Amino acid sequence: MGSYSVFALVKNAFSHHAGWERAWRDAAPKAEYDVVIIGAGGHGLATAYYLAKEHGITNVAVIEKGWLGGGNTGRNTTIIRSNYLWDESAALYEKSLQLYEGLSQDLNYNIMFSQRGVLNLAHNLSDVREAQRRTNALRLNGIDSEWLDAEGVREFCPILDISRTARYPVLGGTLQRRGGTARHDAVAWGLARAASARGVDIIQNCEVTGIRRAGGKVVGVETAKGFIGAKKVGIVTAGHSSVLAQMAGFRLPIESHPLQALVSEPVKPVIDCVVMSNAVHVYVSQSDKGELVIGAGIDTFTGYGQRGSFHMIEHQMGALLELFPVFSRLRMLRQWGGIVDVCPDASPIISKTPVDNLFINCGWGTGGFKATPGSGFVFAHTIATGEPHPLNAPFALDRFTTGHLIDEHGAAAVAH
Amino acid sequence: MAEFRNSSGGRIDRARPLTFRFNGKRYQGFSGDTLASALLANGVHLVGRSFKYHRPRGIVTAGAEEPNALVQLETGGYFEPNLRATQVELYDGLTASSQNAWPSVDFDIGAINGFFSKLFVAGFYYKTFMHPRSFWMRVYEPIIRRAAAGARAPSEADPDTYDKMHAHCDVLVAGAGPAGLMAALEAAKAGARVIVADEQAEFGGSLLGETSGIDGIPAAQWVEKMRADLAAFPEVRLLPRTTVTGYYDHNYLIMAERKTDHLGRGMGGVRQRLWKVRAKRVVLATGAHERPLVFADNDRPGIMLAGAARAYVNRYGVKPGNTGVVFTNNDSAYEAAIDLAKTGCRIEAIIDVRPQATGAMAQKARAAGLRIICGAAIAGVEGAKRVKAVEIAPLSSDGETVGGPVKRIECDFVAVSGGWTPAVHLLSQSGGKLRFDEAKACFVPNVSVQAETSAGACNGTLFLEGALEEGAKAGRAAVEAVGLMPAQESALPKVETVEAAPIHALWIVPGKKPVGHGKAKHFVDAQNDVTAADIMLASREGYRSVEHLKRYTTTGMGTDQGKTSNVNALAILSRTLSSPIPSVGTTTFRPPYTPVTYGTLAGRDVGELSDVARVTPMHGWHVARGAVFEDVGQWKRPWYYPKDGESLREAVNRECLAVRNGVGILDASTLGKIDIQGPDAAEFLNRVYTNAWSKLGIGRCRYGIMCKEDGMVFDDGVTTRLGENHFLMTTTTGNAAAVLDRLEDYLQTEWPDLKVYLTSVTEHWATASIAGPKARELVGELAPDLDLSNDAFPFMSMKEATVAGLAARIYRISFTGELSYEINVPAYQGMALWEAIFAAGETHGLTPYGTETMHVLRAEKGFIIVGQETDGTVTPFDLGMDWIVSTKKPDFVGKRSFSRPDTARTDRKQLVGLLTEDPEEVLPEGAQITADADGTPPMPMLGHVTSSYWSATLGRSIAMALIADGGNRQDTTVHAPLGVKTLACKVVKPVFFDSEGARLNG
Amino acid sequence: MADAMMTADAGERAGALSRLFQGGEASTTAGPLTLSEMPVPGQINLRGNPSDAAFAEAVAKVLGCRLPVAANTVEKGGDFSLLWLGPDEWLVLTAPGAEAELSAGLVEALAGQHFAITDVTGNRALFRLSGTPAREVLAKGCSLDLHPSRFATGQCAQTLLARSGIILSQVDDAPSYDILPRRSFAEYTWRWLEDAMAEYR
Amino acid sequence: MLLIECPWCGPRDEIEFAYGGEAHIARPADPSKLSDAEWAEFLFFRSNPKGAHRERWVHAAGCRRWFNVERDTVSYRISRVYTGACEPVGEGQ
Repeated sequence: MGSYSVFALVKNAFSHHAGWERAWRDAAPKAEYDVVIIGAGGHGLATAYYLAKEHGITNVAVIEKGWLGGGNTGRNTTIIRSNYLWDESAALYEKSLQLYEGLSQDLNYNIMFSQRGVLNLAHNLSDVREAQRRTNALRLNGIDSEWLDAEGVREFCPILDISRTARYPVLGGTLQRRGGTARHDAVAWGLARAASARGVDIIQNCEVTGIRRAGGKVVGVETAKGFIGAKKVGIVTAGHSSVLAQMAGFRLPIESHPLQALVSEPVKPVIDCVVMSNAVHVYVSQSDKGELVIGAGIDTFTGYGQRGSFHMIEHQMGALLELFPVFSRLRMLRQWGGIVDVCPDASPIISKTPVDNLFINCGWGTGGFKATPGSGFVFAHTIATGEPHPLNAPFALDRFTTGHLIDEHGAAAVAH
Repeated sequence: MAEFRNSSGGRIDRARPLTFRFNGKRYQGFSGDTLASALLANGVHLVGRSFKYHRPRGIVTAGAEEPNALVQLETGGYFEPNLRATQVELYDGLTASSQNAWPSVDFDIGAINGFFSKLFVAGFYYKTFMHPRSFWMRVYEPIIRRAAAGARAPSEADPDTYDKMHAHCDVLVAGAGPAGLMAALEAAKAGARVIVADEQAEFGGSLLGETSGIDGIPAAQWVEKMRADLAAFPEVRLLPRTTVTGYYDHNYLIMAERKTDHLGRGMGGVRQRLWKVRAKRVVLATGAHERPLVFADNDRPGIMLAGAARAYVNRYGVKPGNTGVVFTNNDSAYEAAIDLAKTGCRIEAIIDVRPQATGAMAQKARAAGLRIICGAAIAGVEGAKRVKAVEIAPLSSDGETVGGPVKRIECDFVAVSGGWTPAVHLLSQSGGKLRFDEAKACFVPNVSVQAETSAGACNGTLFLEGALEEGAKAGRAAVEAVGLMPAQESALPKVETVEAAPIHALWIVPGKKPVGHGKAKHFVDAQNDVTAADIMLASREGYRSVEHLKRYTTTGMGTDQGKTSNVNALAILSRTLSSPIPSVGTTTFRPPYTPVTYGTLAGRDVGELSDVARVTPMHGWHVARGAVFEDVGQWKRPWYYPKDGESLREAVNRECLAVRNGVGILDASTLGKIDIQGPDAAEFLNRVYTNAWSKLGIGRCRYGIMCKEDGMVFDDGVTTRLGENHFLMTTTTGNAAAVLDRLEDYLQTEWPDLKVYLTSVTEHWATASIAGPKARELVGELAPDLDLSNDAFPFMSMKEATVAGLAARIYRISFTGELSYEINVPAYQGMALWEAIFAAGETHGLTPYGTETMHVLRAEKGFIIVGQETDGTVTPFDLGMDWIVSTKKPDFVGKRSFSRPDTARTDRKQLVGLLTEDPEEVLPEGAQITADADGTPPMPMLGHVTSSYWSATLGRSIAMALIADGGNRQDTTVHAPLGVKTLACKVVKPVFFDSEGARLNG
Repeated sequence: MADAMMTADAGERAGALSRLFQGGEASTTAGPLTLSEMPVPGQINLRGNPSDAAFAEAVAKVLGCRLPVAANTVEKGGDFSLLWLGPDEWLVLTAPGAEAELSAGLVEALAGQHFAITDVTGNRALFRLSGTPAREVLAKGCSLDLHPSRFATGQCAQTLLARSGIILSQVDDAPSYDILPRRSFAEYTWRWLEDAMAEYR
Repeated sequence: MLLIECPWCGPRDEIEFAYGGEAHIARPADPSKLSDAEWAEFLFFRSNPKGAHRERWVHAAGCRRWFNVERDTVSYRISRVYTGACEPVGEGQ
């Protein structure tokens, strides 16, 4: 595979760009693989990539119902941060953030990871208390996080309205400077390209219709392109996790909800960080193209329709203008929805399952994108060794039975 | 009169001239103009620069689909970017400027990018800017960000107001062109409630630029007659300047109405209105968009769509130029050519890619004296800021190459048609499915999912007669579907129909060099500078799903969302992959159809109305007393009452001491209150609280904790038995609604056999909580008839009495640890009570205190606050409140969860008291606690400080914390590493003051 | 002196907007529209099983009108309005001050049955919005279909007006509507209505 | 914005309602008899089907009654609204 660089770009310009190779091979399914990953979203592709890179397992297929990166990977608001409250979460997301920091170079694909800082606003005394708690916990976990008072918030993001007369005035905020955004599609494409280069087969337009088991063990998957044998299978199908689990004969503590997002028409740089507010319920950043990328909470009902209800958008816009009155004359260009798996404790499941050699990675709720490389890294370990990596051991399915939940809900009304 | 304005014709009002400024220059237009038509009338074609290469760009369309002519309007608070000049109605004094050009649109430094265009191919940024790593954030990205996007962002607050309106109808007709008007009239005649919305200032759609007649009268007159007929029906609502922009589930549609934009800025009133429509049936009559042909340098100013050129000359009386060439693959451009020639443009030739032109339209054109060159194409364009000439060459029979003699034709405009794309956006948003119609070379509606019908051009019916017929049919079908009787069928309006020759799809028009070679560019998405070569490159690299293609090349992702480019892009992909268009797929359209301002979406949910601010009946008093308020959920609660410039701490110290040593008063009206009645009321409480309720005496109060089924604390409060079958429950302020919802859920769905009724009385009662050693004295004065002795009125009991002349309930309960009476009167007497208490309290030094003082006082007593000591992961046992969990009751909500392995652990995080070794140091709330004094991260943590205050009463700091195995750490030392310093603390029981409770019992 | 100040006037009932209007009349107009806060009516929440004849009869006897069992309807008794709130819940609106006696009457008549009578006079404020565009003003924040064929005089609903829950009832064909927000939401609801009315000035 | 037919008040916009998750998960009569795994099933595990779903809604801004809705989780179409706490699953599909 040719390496990407400015030199390659110049060289190809002279041959009318006819020389560029396929970013990833279009593979036809083999009869059997050591590992089949169901779902070519960011997490699935990362799992395949790290299986190959870290564990030397390259006889791997990633099977995708539609086009790779077309689920939540291509629909999220691209926020990356690791400022989670509980030790278990912080460690997992921090691993991911660290992998992101070198991912463009590792993949030789510019994912445009932009560490412009993530600011979480506090609007009432309870928010402030919570923010302080989180900042202290992160600091002692060795993760960057700082508390800014209202003036500090204004300095960091001058167009925020911090006036005391606002309905919910900004009392301060926590800032993770290493947080930011990345180009979501590029993460999927870069992982696909790098995994493919290491021998992983990526099979698109191939829906899995069944999970074949024998003697309590998984032996392969039924697909639109026929049966594909597998020694091990990993399910990484955010949104559809329950559907796949049902194929394998078990249930999950998950509900699938619509999550909506929208972008504005592009404008010149106006906000140079990610701003999130749980209390007024909105988060916003500006893409490299200039669009304001805006999201909020999930729709309350379950749904696989990739559509939510319009009142969510209305509320979100009220909240946005409460924080940024100058955005009033900007316009919504496009809105869309994804399907998010929500766990009762707003933490993911990266786990063995009741079926031997079948593994599942799901339940990321609204916050999976930021975990993409970390999730793939630990899931690859879990599949390769049959046992969880220390980072994902707390995120096993049995926590719902023991009661050892990792409840990020209390910590964030909107968990991202 | 401007140079390119005809002296007659069109729908503009020549008696009403308007002046406007564009890029600093003054121009004149007329009422009825758009900014685009007025610019063209003045010969201004160069209006902007393109996104990536900064190529000069002109006006391409006459409507919502415009990819190029984006402008910034006005200044200051009225500044607005990214407006399409083709949709901006001209008003006097309008000021607009080009985007993405510096220093000017005429001389734009950014055009230097054009020299590097060979590097700036699709996705180039994914392949570079990676080294050195630190340069991405410091160098590359800032450059990319600054270069991206043409428009400035607004920098001032918006002075305008916005409105929303709900509407309900039997039939919503989207689009008031020929099909829409027919549908609306049929629906109206049947007596239906009808809404007709159209994005333009006038109804008529395509008919506004039509020269032929309907029913023997000019089309525009027919439109006016239809409009007037419709307006006469009382149940018909006509909404011009209203774009149906979103189609959601359950036939819920969003419309954006522009109310004053056409009048100028600063008009007052409502600027824009969002309509939220629930329609029983929808008729989509949204028309079609013409698409360009993809030929070499097809983006030069002066090159526009044929239908647009026709609209400018017919509707606005504006010639797009003096000398033109028409380039087409279908018949519709012939009509444009005829009309342009008729109104004073010289049409040098109609270049038709089809091998022959023998159809009726061609004959009509020939009859009008027009020259037709068949089987040919434009192979090259001269001119950068304005087209100067085109080069015409014969097309090979397969359409893949041009060859033979090149003919140069000088011209100052080119009218192009690549066929029509039905505007299926709303259908697609509704979930409807499309199919590709090979004969018409476009996607047409195929399957409806919601209650809608497409009619006319948006249904692929691209001729007037058919549109009228389909519209009428759709209107009749719609009323039938809602159970109304359609009116008697009447004859369809008569129109002249010229049979059209078939379109010849030619998705890439070959140039002199292969696509992607040489300097010429075949633009597909003009706004995002995506060329045919980019699409071919993406396909070569494996970005072959339509979505990959869009995302990799950004085609169709601009402010126009690819209205004129999506089908061309898809077709070029299909051609590159050698697979038919239907198997390559189509993209789904997402709302909105055209962009909607955030102001409109927020409506009046801004400023003080951005959320409810709930206030108590005594709120005015608190405001007058200078209280600082705390937001608790939606409530405004007095936080503290600073006196003479006191700080928070000074005020709270004073308030605390006043309560401990004298008497204070708190407005406690915000607590949730639920009236519980019925023979099973006590049993119900037994099931929802962790403790037992059956034996509570009438008139007595008891504290209770409520868990969720997972065993975690959900809420707490005091409940009083008012009668054998009658209780009053109080809840926390923030949880009042959630508790009632949960209780109703249990009653209605789990235990419907229980005879219990719940009624919220939160708002009925105003509550004044009087606390302190002098409370009895003060209450005694206010309620002289009440025996306040401990025996007659003990702690945790309730009495009804007259207080200050008002019938009141008095609860002797305490959250401060002091002798305390909570006096409740109906809300409408709350202020009267409060003022009476103060009148009497003056001599007792009565001090109002806020929530902060309440928090300090309760912390001194070790009382918890749900949501502060708890966070959804804390059981009553964790709080050290084993005593409140009944071991005798067989079941209650949450009980089962206590015995789960993790929940039953004895080393869970448990509530403790903390005393800093240095009594002057107040731990910050949220500080983490460690076993080790060495605070070098990373380090294991035991838990965190939940509450922490300076206690004026004790003259030192106090804190509560949840720490692992807290119960076994009594009297040990733990540490709070704060970064700048580490504070050592002793673990104590979480009670700091009057642990025997002598005062509240006293 | 002290005694006089200590004793509030039990008969006087403060409106929910007394803070905003400082003792003046809470009323505003915009063109053909009038919005006023009405004197706080007596409010009794009534719960019981309407299919139990004994319950329905006892209520009818005390109130002098039928219990409305059709959803979203209002029955008028002498001085009372009886609003349907749910399948087993009603709101009785009485003349100011008449609620105590009426409650007592109901409690007495229903003795021995399973019911709930709760004085909720303080729970809600009562606004009246009147004038031709009133329907349109409400439509700005209320998603109910208020077309006369769907919602007419004599009908009521519990619904939302912008961000406030309300009880809405049409009282005449002017049209006039009674709007009852929870008391702590009254200032918000009032301000919202004033803002929504502004364009008719 | 879904349009939900409250069995008591009639059709109302979704914002008047609150969602209550999967229907027909009765609280066990005697939780103490359940194993930890069974209790976890009750607390947390859901079928979360893609397609027909029986779910609970409450008319929070209206009559405050809980009821059940059968809704397709893909098309969001509501096929049935009914009251009753424990209608057996499988009926009416």
